[in-house]
Amino acid sequence: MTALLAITIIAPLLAATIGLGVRTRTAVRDAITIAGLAAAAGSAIALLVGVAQNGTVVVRVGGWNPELGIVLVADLFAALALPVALTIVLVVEIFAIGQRRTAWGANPELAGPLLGVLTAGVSLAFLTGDLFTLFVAFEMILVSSYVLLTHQGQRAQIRSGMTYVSMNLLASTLFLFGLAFVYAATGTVNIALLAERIPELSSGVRLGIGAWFFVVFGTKAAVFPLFSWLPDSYPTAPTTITAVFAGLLTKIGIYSMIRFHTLMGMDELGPIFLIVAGVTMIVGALGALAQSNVKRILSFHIVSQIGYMLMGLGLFSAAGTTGAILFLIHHMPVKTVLFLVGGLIENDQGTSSLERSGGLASRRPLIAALFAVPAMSLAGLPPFSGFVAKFAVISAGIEAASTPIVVAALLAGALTLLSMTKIWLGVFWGPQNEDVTPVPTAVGNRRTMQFATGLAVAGTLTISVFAGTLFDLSQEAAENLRTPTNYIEEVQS
Amino acid sequence: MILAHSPIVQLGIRAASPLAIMVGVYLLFAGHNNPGGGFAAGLVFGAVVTLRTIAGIQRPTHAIQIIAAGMAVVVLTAAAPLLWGDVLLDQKVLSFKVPLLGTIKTGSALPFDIGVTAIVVGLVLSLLDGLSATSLTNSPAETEIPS
Amino acid sequence: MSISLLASIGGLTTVGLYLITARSLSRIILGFSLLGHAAVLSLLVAGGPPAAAPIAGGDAPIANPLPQALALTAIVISFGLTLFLLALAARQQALTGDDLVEDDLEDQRIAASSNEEDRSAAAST
Amino acid sequence: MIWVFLIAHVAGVGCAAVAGRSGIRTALGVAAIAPTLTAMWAGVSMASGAPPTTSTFPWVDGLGLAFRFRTDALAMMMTLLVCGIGVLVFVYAIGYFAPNAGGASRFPASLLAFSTSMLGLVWADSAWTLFIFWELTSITSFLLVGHNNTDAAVRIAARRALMITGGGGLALLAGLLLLENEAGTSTLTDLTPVQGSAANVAAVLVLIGAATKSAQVPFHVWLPGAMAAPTPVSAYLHSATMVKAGVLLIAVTGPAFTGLAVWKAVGLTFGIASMLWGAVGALRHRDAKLILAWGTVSQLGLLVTLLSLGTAKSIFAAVSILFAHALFKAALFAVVGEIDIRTGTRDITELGGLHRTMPIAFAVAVAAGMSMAGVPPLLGFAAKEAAIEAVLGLSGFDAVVGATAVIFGSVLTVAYTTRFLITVFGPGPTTKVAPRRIAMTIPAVMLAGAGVLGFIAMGTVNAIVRPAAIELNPKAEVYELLRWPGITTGLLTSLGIVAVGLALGAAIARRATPRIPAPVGADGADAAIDGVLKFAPRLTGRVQHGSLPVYLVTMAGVATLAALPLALDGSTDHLVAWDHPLQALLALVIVASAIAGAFVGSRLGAALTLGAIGTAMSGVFVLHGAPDLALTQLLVETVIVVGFVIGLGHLARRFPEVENTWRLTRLVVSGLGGLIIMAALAAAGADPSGTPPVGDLTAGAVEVGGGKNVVNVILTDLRGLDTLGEVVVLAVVAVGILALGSTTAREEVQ
Repeated sequence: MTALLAITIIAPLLAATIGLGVRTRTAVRDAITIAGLAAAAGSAIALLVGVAQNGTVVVRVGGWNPELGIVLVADLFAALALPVALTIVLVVEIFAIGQRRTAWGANPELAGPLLGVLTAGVSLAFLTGDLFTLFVAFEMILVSSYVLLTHQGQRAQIRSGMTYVSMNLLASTLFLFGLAFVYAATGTVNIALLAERIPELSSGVRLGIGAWFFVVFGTKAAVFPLFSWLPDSYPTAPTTITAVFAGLLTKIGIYSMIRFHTLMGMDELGPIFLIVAGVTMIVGALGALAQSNVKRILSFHIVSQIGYMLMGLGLFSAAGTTGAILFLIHHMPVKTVLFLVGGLIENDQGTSSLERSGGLASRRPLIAALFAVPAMSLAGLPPFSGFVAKFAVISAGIEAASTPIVVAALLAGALTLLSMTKIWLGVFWGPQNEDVTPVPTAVGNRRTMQFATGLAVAGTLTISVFAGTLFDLSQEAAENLRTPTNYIEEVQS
Repeated sequence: MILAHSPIVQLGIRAASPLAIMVGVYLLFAGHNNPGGGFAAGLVFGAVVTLRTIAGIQRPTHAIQIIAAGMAVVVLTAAAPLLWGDVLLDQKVLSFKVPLLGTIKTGSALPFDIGVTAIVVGLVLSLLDGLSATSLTNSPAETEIPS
Repeated sequence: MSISLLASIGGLTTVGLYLITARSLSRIILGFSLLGHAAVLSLLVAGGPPAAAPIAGGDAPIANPLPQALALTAIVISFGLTLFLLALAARQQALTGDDLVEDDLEDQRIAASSNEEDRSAAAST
Repeated sequence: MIWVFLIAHVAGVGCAAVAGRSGIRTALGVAAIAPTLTAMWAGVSMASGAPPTTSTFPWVDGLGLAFRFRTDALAMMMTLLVCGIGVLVFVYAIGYFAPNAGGASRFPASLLAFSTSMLGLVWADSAWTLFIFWELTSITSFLLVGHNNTDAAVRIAARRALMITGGGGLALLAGLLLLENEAGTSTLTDLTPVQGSAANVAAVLVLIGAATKSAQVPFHVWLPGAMAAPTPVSAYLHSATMVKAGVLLIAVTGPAFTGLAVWKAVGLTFGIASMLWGAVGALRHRDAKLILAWGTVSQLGLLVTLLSLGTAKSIFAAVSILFAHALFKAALFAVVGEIDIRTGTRDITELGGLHRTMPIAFAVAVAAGMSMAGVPPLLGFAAKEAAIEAVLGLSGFDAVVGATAVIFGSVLTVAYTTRFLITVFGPGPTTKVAPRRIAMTIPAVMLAGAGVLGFIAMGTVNAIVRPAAIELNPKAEVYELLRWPGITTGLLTSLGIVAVGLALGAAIARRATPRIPAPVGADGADAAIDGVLKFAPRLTGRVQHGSLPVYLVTMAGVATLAALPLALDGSTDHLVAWDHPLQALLALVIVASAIAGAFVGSRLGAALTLGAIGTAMSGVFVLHGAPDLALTQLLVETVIVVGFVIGLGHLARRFPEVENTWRLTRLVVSGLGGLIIMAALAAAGADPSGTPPVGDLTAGAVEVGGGKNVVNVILTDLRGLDTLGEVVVLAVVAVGILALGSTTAREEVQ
């Protein structure tokens, strides 16, 4: 079991290393990248099975006790999120192999290795039981995302890259300050020890630390008013890169928040979380409505949906946390698929602008179907996973009698539906725009890309079908997080 | 640039290089017991490379290969204990005698540090290459694009 | 805790924040360097008062080595990111001949379109 | 059994999509198979009196989400309608569409998908099962309404329908959640009366949900627009099935809510307003299809009124009318569709004399229209008679409001029916007609014939309707539909209604309808949607303005706020001026250099201040007992300064002059940020709740790590994972720098 944790980090890293070495030999590089990612994903699935049956797995890296060294902790929460995230990267890598070259054509050989590093960072972020290692994992993820976003050197990418890098760099600096606060106040950066020591602090220090990390993780998660980097940067990158970003990056932020703020017992911050959650979901959804480009609409929806996860967390109840976890699991693949479909649309008609597209449903019914399923899921329509997730969060809100946030959630749901309709009417219905001669933005094997997208859609459907099991697991994970003594004991034993 | 292709400067740098490299090697090996370590060593090597590049003695090439090699060493050192069933990054301490340096007690920390050094050197090389340091050393007449 | 160090942290942070909100990318890089210094100093300060260097075997009590290790990692990472920002600035300069941060065009288009509507609405009433 | 038929339906959707390759008619034929089988099963099991069954398929147990179905009398009656009429509509569509019509894969599959959703809805025994299929009917009907989506008006109509029913779905979601909380169950047949303020909110939300689906005023505005759909869709969705979903919802949640005053008040308001306004709409319009659509609004209003009254008899009447309405309204739509196809118009001012040229259609229209108007000898008469009896049997306020509204509404119904029949089929310029399409005629005849047959075989109808009503209210068992009620007040009232209505209808029919009435409400709904679409960029333009400095200032400001509780909690006992006098000096150098760096105008100067700060930092590190940090800091600083010089060497010596209108804001935010960081750090360290294990670290480093430099052992061993991550970051940075550089180099070559 313990080796599985290591493999999820080491395998993609090793694949990235070898991939970097052989980067010009396409077939070898792709094979190695796929193998590394598949090994990681496979281990993550095995880990989930193991953790679900036998409970938390703790690895003391280098054999040091938690007081001195770093521990990796695969509790149920981590074990749930990890396979979903890693499978997504694997699927996107398949799509990327199909999409051989983008219109700009620069440096496609770097994408695979960089994805490998990003994946290793994601695994580390999910598994680490150490706040400083979380910082390092964030940096691994971020730096690969910086390079992925900008390495083709287009003007729009550099412009958005500067926004993206600068905001995240400031957030990283704030993270370091936060670590200094935490270390000054408790003398440790181990999460389990922190869960023990932070509640003993005076309330001002405790809540200040909580609020500070809310800002740090909130920037990564793109909550209001710290989300501005996201809609500016995501649409400028090539499809495959945006798809991974969309699926994973913000979710790491929200994941860290769920872990940190529940384990540290920051319940008093609940009202602030809920206000931010409400504004985030509404502003994000309105932002989506304002856009006229598929990728930008989808980018703003990430923001909006983060609001739901934050709402689940902000309720600080067992049901709410469960909802947040379930929403997280559902949202990762759905968002990725939507961006992949966005890529298919773009490839087909040479643009993802609504004004310049139309009539795709009759011309490419497969793309329409591939879009419809995740879109309905995103809008929270039954019987898809998005419905279950939203249902869980809203019913937790009703249980907690938090009327304003429930109303906001319902309103945001309506706005989401409207903007999905906007895409549908603009891209799939209506007359085909005759002026536009499709200039594919990417060259490659359409079948491979469609296969990967189809695979991802099937994945989201699987999540819908097994929503019951996932809910039960999420519930157990939430209960674990809400009783920190379990976590503390497991790490220290 | 002032330094560019000046024979005296080149000579000076050529002469100083081995010395600086020895300092780097010392830092690398001493790091476990005294201030130093792989990162500092890498930066010292990097400084040598920088000077040599700016002086036009060498070109900053093979950055990616060096980085890939460094990463391979680091990752494999970290992962090796998994092969014999230990946890990630588990240490193996060895001690052996080396002429000149005396008894060296070291372990898997050493290859790990060597990998770090390689990556840092690679980074400096890529900085010189990517920011086209070489173009600074050329005289303006050579780089000027005819308009 | 030493007020001198706290003041250095405060000063570095203030100037750092001021610089990163500038338009010139070289200023922004400078700002992030200063912020990085401030963060590293914070980690060090958080670890306790000065003492002898943490080399085992001496008699004097040694300084807390952990924040030093953390600070070292932080220095290295912010070093790397500063270099990357430099490369971005160089690329921006190759593209535009300058290193000024540009505003997002699509955002401005949307803001402008809604302003236009306001104006036309005002004109029609 | 339920599962067999549901799966058959789902499989049918796939088969129909595939069969679309051989033309739309084949696909429609394939799609009709599953409904045929299901209708037959429903008929047989009702005839054989099979006992009701339930069937559950778990989904998300933790949330109470499950697929729970039941086959009680109400469900079976609805099955008969959904599948029976469904089959006829598929046949009708075979005639309606040209053999080479587009969307051959899309339309039949979507129609069957809708039928499947509707079936799930009527079988649902759990509020959540009902809700799931409820939403599915919204989606599938969106696809059907938007069938001819190259037309912009169609797209707008489809969007309007989806947004209104989808919005209602959200209200329903909240309402059902509250209901489940209050009632303690989501099983519909187990619902017991609920009380309290949450129950009242739930009641209103459920009614809003029902009103959006069943096109109740003011949510009715999507229904006339939905007539943009092909006529088979209108005949099926907008008369017989989907719009009945709301009515069904009110019926099945009634047992929980009937005791609440607000339920009755809101329900009656919706019902009566819709009944009357719908009838007025039907009298105003001149598009035959729209007349029927508005008539549907009116009829649904009647149903909601009767259900809201909540007596056993009114519920019985509602169920009866629901049954009769499905038959006659589908028949009328079928006729209008046939007229549309054969004459090329649906405008009643252009139509006339069709009784000669389209005799069968005329017969169907008369039979169905009379049923709608409640004229004997037709099923509609018996059902309407039950309604009149029900409202006349009320007492008090209910009686006044209920009876007046229902009677008045019925008069208007007779009137618009009369107007419809006279203007379309009566005297006038004889419209040219195309040949008959037999596939369209047969279903129409069968639907109208069912109304006649229902009157003759009243026993059979009673056997279907009565048990269904009993499911909703056990007291309904004393009632039945009568062919001849005897000379009662009810009958006399009915006769009076018919007489007045005929006269009114005939009078209005003679008046010309010169202009097309404005679509009151629909444009309002669209304006609301457009308003949101316009507001969105306005708000977004403010929030997401695309300027990095503003984003960063915002972020710094938010962080400052976040640290406030920390900073306010400070104690100063543990503070000393300096640990070493040199420290103070170095601090001074650092701060002074930093400030100089902020204001120096030349790039080289800025780089030099950076170097000075780095050196001073090294000094601080040395004082602090951190030689490793000092060494690293110096080396790093060198590389960065070199990088600065070579990277930005091409730039002008001085920073560009940039318009700087908000320097003060920046200064204030930065200053506060710096202060708060200081204060927060001081506060955090004031009273630590734990101590760092310095001794253990040292011992561990020497004994296990095998090194004396504890920091180095930590980096390579204890926290080797961090170092691993750190060097990976460096490697990626290097890759990124190379990639950016090579892009520039390539461009220069070009």
